[in-house]
Parts: sequence; C-alpha cells; structure tokens
Amino acid sequence: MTEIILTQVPIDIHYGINAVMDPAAGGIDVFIGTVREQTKGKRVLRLEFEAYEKMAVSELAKITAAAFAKWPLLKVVVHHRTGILAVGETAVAIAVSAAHRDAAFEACRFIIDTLKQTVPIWKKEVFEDGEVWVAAHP
Amino acid sequence: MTEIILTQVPIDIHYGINAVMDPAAGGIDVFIGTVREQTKGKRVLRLEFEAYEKMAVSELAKITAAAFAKWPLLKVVVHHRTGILAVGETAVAIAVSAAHRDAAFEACRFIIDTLKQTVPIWKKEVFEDGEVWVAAHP
Amino acid sequence: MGSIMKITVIAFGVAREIFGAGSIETELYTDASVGTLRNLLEQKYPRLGDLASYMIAVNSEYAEPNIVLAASDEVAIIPPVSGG
Amino acid sequence: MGSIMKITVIAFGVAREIFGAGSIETELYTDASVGTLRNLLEQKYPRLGDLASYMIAVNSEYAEPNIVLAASDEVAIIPPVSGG
Repeated sequence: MTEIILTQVPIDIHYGINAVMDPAAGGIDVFIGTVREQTKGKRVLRLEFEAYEKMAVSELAKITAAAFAKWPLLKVVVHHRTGILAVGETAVAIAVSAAHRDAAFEACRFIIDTLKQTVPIWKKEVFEDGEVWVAAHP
Repeated sequence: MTEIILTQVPIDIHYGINAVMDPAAGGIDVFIGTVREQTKGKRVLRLEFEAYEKMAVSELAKITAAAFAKWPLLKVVVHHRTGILAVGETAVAIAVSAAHRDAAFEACRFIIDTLKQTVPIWKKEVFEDGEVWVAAHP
Repeated sequence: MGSIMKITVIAFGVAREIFGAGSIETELYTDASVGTLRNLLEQKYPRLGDLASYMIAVNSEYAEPNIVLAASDEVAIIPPVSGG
Repeated sequence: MGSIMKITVIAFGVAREIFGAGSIETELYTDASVGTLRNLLEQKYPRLGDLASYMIAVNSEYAEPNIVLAASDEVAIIPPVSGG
C-alpha cells in the first residue's frame, strides 16, 4: 500500500502512522521534517513551498516504487505540505512499515533523501530582510 | 531534554512526537515497534513484556546520554510498554529531534539497536500451542 | 523543417520569478529539441544561466536535451528542487 | 572469611521461571564474588546453564564475575534481554 498526498492544510502525522500500522509489521519508521526557526544563523519568519503537483506526485510514486523493490515493505505514506508554513510546522511526513526494522529505517531514509533530490517542490525562506529560493543559486 | 517512560498502559505515540517538537528542529525520526501477528511462521496470540524497571530506566538513560554525546540532538523520548500486548499494539516508541535529519535518523537507530542489546526487558511470545521467552535459549 | 510551433513553458520557484509569470509562450521550429529550447530561453532570460542548475520536464518527466518537442507537450522549467 | 551473609537474588523472564519465584535467598561467604554466586546458582538450578547467556546485575549495574558482593546489594539475574 502506498499513499502520496500533497496538501495545503496542516499534515496530520497521526493519520499517516495509523495508515501504515499492520498486523504483519514489527517496525515502523517515521520521518517528520519541520520548519526550523533559523538557517545559517538567520531568523526564519516562514517558509513558502511550491510544487509542480502532478509531477511531484509521479516522482514520489517512482521513489516509493523503488523502495518497495529494494526492501520488503508493508505500507508507505508520504505527505508533503505546500503553501505558507510557520516555524515548527510539519513540511513532510513519511511513514514506512515493515516486518523488520532494518527495512523500515533504510527505506524511510532513502525516501526522504531521494525526495530532496528529484521531487519538483521548491522552498522559499523568508527572512526579516529578504527571501531566498533554497538551493537555486551556487 | 530526555524523557524515559516504562508504562503498563498503551503508548501514546503522539505524545512522544509532540514532546520532541522544537523550533530548532529540522528533522524528527520516530521508531515504533509493534507486535507482529507471526514469528517464524507461527501465529502469535499475544506478547508479555516484563522489565527490571529501575535498571531498565537507568540503562535507557545511559543509551540516550550516549546518543546526546555522539550526535547534536535536541530532544529524545523513549517509551516502552510492559505487560500483555495484543497483535498490532505498540511495544516501543522512540522519538528523536535534531536540527538536521542525519543525526535524528542515526541516533534513533542507535537507541533501538542498543535498547535491544542492553536494556533488561524480556518478551514472551505466546502461541496457540505454547510460549517462549525470546532469545533465552541458543 | 521550417514549420513553426508554439510551446507553452510553465515555470516554478525562482524560474517563475525570472519569467515574471507562471508560464510563457515561445515559438520553435517543429523539430526543436529540449536543448534548443534551453538555448533559446537562456538568451531571452539570461538569469536562467545564473542558476545552480535547472532541468526541463516534458509531460512530467525529466527530459534530456536530445528529446524532440511537440506542440502538445507540457513543458516545465525545473530549477533546483528543495522540498522536504 | 568464614562469616556468612544472606543474599536475595531477584530474577526476571525465563530466570524467574527457572527459580520458580521472583526472588530467592542464598547464603554466601562474606567475600563472595559475582562469579562465586554464578557457580552456586548453576549448581542449584542447572537450567541456568542451558540459557544462551545471562548476566548478573548488582545495584542495577551489569557486574563482572570479579565484583565482590555485600549483603545490602540488590542482586538480579538478567537472562538474554529481548525488549523493543
């Protein structure tokens, strides 16, 4: 089972965890990415996430399919937020269940690492004195 | 911040996650160990967890202190259940927050791996036709 | 050869700001490739060349420069991603 | 030397079942070590020797065989752990 959701409303972490629970599961790993109050010493007022939604969903589906091919997994849920996020809010939540914890940990790590490399979602950091699209410039 | 709890009542995963949330956090990793319906092909009716509570708490405190020494962490919560657990119930929940995800993932993995090696908690698997203390015999 | 097609290019993040719009239209020869489109866009919008990198997606798939475009394609500029 | 002390040994998991109780009392010379206690318990409860391994904890700390015991110590048998 795979569930991929982009949402403009706050992510319900508990929904994702409950969704990957399974009588065959021994281990569940959950990654939650939250908005940090500062980056490189500068105070962050908010983040703005923008997604090419159709392609973001299809790239996420490729990543989760690759994870299922690589590890014996039971269920995977990936939620990514879009729009304006305040400090402390959840930007992404990934929940992975498996019979054994090795697979759950490794697959969850793989999914967030690959998401950050290939999924067309962009983050703008807004500071008191300006804003910057993260990673846009060398 | 470290919180270590052994509990005879169901573990509230959300409590642990909320407790490690932090404005300085960029990544939170959560591990949840749940009771599997079968082990080595045999159907599990229930698990019974027994703890040497005082020492379990002190060994867990050593593990979390070692994790704080090894990685730049913000908050760690470890909850372990004792008593009788049905299939699907949560036996352990570990939540770790850090500024960056590498530390959160690695520390969470370290805590569950070390917990399974050193913390005096014992699990009895109860089957239809008998029961066994896990790992007791070669 | 010689025939002209109109391609709509959608843009996100910093590319949307460089274009000053969520999408632009551009004219290309009908056998134009993704590489041709890149060159054309970089001439028109030199700030694209200042990016750390960027990709072009055709119909929601990352497209190599040799891919040939059709007027019906959904073409998008993908500046460096930063989700998660 | 020669003086006798009573040690209470608490037991968990499979060790509790081997003892048939959550704790037992045993008599040891006052300079007895953890290793001496192990030998004595294995003679009295041969099934302890069938375990994959077991440790002895003294005052909630894993104790090496050379540690000397005192009557006031909290001594526990720790069969192979299986939490998590």
